[in-house]
Amino acid sequence: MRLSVENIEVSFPGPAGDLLPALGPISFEVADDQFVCLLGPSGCGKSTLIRVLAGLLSPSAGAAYCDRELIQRPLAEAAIMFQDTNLMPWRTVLDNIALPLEVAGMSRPERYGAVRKLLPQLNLENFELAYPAELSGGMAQRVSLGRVIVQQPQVWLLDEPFAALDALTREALSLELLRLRARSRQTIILVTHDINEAVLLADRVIVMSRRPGALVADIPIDLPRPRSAEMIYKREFLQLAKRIRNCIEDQRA
Amino acid sequence: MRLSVENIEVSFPGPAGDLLPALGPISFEVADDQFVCLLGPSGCGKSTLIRVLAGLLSPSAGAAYCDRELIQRPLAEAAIMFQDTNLMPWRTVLDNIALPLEVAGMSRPERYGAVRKLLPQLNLENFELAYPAELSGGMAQRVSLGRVIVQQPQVWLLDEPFAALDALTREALSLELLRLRARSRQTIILVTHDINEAVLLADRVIVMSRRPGALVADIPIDLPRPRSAEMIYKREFLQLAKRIRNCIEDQRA
Amino acid sequence: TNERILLTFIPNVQFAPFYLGIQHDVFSEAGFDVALEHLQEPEVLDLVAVRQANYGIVSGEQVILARSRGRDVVYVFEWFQQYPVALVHASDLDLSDLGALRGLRVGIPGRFGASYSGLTTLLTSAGLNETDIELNEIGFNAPEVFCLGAVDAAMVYANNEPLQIRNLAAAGECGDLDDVGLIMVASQVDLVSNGLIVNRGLLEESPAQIARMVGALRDALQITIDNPAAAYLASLPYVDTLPADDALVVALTDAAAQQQEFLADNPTRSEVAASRRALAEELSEQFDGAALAQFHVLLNSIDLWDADALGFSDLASWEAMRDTLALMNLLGEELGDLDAAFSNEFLAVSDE
Amino acid sequence: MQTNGKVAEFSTGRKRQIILRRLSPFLTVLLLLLLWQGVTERQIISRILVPPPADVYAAFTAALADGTLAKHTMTTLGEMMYGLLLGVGIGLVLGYAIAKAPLLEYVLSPIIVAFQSTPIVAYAPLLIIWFGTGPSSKIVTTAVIVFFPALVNAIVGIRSVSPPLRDLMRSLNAGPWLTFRLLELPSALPVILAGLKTSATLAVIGAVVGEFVGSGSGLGVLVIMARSQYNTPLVVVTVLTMTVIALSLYGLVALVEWRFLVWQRRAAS
Amino acid sequence: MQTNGKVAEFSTGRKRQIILRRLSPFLTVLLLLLLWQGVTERQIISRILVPPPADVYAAFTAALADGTLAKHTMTTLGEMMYGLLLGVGIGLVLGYAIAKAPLLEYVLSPIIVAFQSTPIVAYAPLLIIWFGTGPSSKIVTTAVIVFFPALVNAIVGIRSVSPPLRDLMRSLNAGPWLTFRLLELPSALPVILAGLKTSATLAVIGAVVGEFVGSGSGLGVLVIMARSQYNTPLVVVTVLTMTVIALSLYGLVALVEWRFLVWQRRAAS
Ligand SMILES: Nc1ncnc2c1ncn2[C@@H]1O[C@H](COP(=O)(O)OP(=O)(O)OP(=O)(O)O)[C@@H](O)[C@H]1O
Ligand SMILES: Nc1ncnc2c1ncn2[C@@H]1O[C@H](COP(=O)(O)OP(=O)(O)OP(=O)(O)O)[C@@H](O)[C@H]1O
Ligand SMILES: [Mg+2]
Ligand SMILES: [Mg+2]
Repeated sequence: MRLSVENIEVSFPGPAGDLLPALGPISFEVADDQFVCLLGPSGCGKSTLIRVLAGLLSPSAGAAYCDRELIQRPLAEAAIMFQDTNLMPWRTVLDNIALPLEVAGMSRPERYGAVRKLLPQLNLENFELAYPAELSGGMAQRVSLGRVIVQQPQVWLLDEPFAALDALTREALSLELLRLRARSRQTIILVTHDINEAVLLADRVIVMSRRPGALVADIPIDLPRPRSAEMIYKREFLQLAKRIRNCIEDQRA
Repeated sequence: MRLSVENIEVSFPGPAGDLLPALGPISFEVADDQFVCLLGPSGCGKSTLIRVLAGLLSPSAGAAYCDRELIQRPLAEAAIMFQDTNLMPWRTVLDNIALPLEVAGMSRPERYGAVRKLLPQLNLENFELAYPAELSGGMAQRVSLGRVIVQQPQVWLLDEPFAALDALTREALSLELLRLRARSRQTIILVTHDINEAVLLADRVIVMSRRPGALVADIPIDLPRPRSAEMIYKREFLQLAKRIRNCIEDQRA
Repeated sequence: TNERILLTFIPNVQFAPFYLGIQHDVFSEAGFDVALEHLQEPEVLDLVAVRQANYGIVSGEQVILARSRGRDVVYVFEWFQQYPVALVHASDLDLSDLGALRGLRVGIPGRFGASYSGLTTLLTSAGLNETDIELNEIGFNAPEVFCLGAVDAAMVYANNEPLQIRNLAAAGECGDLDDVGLIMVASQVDLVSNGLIVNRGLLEESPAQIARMVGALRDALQITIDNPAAAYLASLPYVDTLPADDALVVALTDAAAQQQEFLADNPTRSEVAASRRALAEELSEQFDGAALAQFHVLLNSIDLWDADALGFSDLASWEAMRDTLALMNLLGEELGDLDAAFSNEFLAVSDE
Repeated sequence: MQTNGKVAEFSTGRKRQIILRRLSPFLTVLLLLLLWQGVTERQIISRILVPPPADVYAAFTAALADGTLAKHTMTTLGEMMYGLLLGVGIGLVLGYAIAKAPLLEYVLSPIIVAFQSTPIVAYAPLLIIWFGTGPSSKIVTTAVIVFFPALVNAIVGIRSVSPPLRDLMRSLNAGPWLTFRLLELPSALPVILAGLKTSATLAVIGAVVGEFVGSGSGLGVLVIMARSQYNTPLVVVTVLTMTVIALSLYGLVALVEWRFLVWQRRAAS
Repeated sequence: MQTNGKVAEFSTGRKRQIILRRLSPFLTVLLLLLLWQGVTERQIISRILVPPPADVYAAFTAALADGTLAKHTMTTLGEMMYGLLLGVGIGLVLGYAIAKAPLLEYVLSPIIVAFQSTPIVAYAPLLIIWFGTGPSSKIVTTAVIVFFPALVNAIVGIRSVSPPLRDLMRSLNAGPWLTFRLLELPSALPVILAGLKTSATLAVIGAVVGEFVGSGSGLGVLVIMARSQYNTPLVVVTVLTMTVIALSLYGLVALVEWRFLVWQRRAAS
């Protein structure tokens, strides 16, 4: 699906009753089935943008569209992975991942079946009955990712999905993501702080400015697909990474 | 201060009433004023180890010592930064950072003064009156870091302190950490998933195995100090990073 | 000495003799510094039974019930000479033959207390059973419930509720009801009624003190009977809600002074009763029903108190009460001699 | 080997604790009984006011044998149950509504608080005339008193639901019913159950007080009848029956709590 | 410019909402008054049961003028306040203890529930013997009834404190008092305040019911005196006074809530 963001601005009420600009104005379009990585300094409005695209927050100005339709409420085709893991503490791993299926009205055996198929990929096989409080940070994040995968969405909105994961797991899961996408192409917007990760995964990297985040650079990544971890040491890769790093560092001033 | 970990094992009660090993057995010593980075796969017990060292969890077997004294309760000289930000939702940024000072009995003007001096370093100047729910993920993490810095501890136990931060902020804050430490040398144990970060900061990198985490490698980092971001491109640096990566990848089997 | 007298219910003009006794120094002249407390009847009895207080006012029925459960209290002064409970009904309902109660809806506070004993007595003397009528436990809400037609008749206190019902009817609030009829339980059987109780222990230790108290109470009661206006005025400080606008207070003050002069001539009992009725009529020309309601309650009460010799209770009334209670199956095992339940001897002693 | 030993030790320790917990209420009751016996034996309080256990036991068997106790208990139980259902039901529904539309609280609070704070004597005549002297007036008094704790705790419980989890449910396009069932109810459950504990124990009072106003049967009637007959042992029997009812209701809520809040216990340990 | 416009719009919208909220309880009261007037004017309910507002107003001014109302109100207020302090105080302390040592709940629940579910008539004689007919017996009845909601909500509130935040306080070597003041109290506050709302409205009932047992002054006495004289307007005045007291207490708790739970409102918006 095709996402477009037109002059979006978001402000939040501040402590004094005033309005604090948090995002924008920012505009861009994401073509059908594009994989876009969002980069930007902490607090620049990346999560806010994701929430607008998810239909959870209406912008103070401007508008977001999905396939030319105004996004006013959450879309059935989109799934969001929140920056904090946002699990239900009273549900086991199994039930947390199965939540979207339960909301969709799937029967218990069906949804447990679907989730159990997913657990090995997420490396959570032995933890289906654990509660969130009994998980490590990275495990909780994988549960949260599982909750998105299980929805088989057309549009993925991922807010720093791998932040709490070690390099190996991170790599494995991001390649898994590419593999899933290769089978049925989907639109993905992924927020990350890792430049290499962005270059490795994306068709396009968008770099945002400091708060309120505007568009600083929009860099197409024309590396061939399928991508693999070895590419990191290729010259084109390094160049792209360097270019992005420069865009970011230019804002230091 | 000198930390030592002797044959520590931690198990948690599992859903069936059985015991699940989560960590160890693991032993190592951290010399006075050493900076140690802990690396290891997700769920291997890094956070658990940090909690043992902080005196928040007694190990199922083995013991941890600080300056030869058994760690049985939290030490006054140590401060811990939790993996999740763990802020009090009813306190503003200012009051969250000031919490340790309030516990220590410092008067309000004094502690606010101390915290306000810290805010520019953390890039939180305009948010002292914001509540945690109004912060971005990275901002919350910086608040949480501020809460440790304000304690001026002898022993720093940092659990993925920069995970939610962009590259620039991350770099700035980790160099800030080195600077603080240069002035009065302290013992630091820092959990991270970023190999470059580990090499850049540490005197020594400890790599742990999969759950239950045992010691896989203990690699001294003999790069000269003071360190700076440019070192990343030096040969010695790359070699060390490579070596650590290999240690981690060896466990893939 | 400091002395608590435990009264029932709440401050009310019906307790005028006690208020007057304090206000007019009747108790203090007898050597008592009296404090009044209002409690529920069982509490009054139990506190006297365990000697937390020396004196209490309860109905005779309670004495028999409590004695049958091991509380050794003695009734030493009958205050209400007539059993105050009555059945109220619409005046167009002919109940001259009590058998006509059959099938009627009769309201009662509950299956306990004086109203229940009274109803049972009425039914018994009519040869009826409880199952012959439709009994409704309506709590202490008889005037409203009766007025709005939810029951055909109700057990009430003769000195209070009928008056309220008449007032409501006069105000046109009771539909087509114009007047009510009353059947006094006392008209069928003489049952022992409210009076002063003491603990057996006190009775044995200091009979003289009891005699003084009985004497004082009798004097206070007599003054109240003789001069209701004074008694009403004496009640004002105790019963906050008594109607007492300035005009009424002035009128009553005058009336009390006049009555004092009238009493100086030692009028007979019936002359005094006539003077009360005269006063009531005189006042009703000047004030409306609401303003006089509580004064009328006092006058009605006095009719139940008045007797040639105040304070005496006779064995027959005790026996009648005991039989009623036995019939109702309310008595415990320890029912001893009825003679031990009451005593008239202090009346004689205090005369001397 | 070492680990196995620990597992064993761990679970016997846990079992012993659970047994202790199960027994402790009974131990308390036993202790109270002994205390009671002692107090009456030594006449520390007059036996008129606190009859000895033996007398109470005798009164109990008598009341049981002639069916009095059963009859009155059934009446009160029935009134209580309907009252609880009605009061708690309305309380939870209204609490939910208020949590969603805070303005409602401001609009309704005068009425609600007035209801809760008015002693029943004040509207006893209305009660009898509208609801008669049958069970319905007691159902009303019970409902009125149990309503409030259910209400305020429902409000707080629903309001405390985590906003990010609300966002999650919204992002899944969950309707109000699913949001309630999957998010709001489990999240608010601990607080709502606390409200129900209060409601459960107040229910007995509500029914009994309703019976005081005017009633033919029920434990409230029995207690007044026994009291007016100075049959203190029967008073105690009746009161103990009320306590047992209240305790059972309380225990029921505690059981639900135990059953559904496993996760909270596990997180705290 | 645009942003400024929005700021203005935003804050007037907010202001209007706040004003609406402040007014709404009064609007409700006004509406009720109109309803009341209508009901009595058209005699939908007999004036015997529900006197018209004018009569009630007359009774009110009269009771105010001769000081009756003030006197009885002061008595009840005093009893209530002490009762609240005592009951809520013990409830919170015990609730805290139980939250910390769950075994205590099992040990104490029979006693606590028994206390809560026993109608006062049953132990009225003991109450009077031990506490007299003065204010202290009413303080006790009030304390008994307000105790329970404070207790159960304190238990749940303290139990729901986030375990990671407990770890944080432990890591700072905070003692029990600081942990309570800085973590447990603010965290449990919403739930505790819900308990206090229930307690606040029950307090009036507690004092009044205590007065029913035996007392010379207080609103409970006044309501019965008025009732026994069939002075329905005065009954209504007394009941309204109770309601106003309960509402004020409730309002006070709501105010504390409003003041201390800014963060929850901000997070929810
Ligand atoms: N609910 C809110 N109320 C008020 N301000 C908010 C709220 N949510 C976010 N903000 C503010 O909006 C700005 C952008 O926040 P956002 O979470 O989008 O940042 P981000 O780019 O995701 O940062 P990070 O990388 O640290 O997660 C921040 O300055 C934050 O303080
Ligand atoms: N309270 C608990 N109860 C039961 N199991 C727990 C608990 N805390 C942690 N564990 C288990 O202990 C293991 C180690 O957890 P820990 O949080 O130490 O991992 P970690 O190395 O920090 O991982 P990550 O990098 O993902 O944060 C995990 O398998 C986890 O499931
Ligand atoms: Mg973010
Ligand atoms: Mg961890």
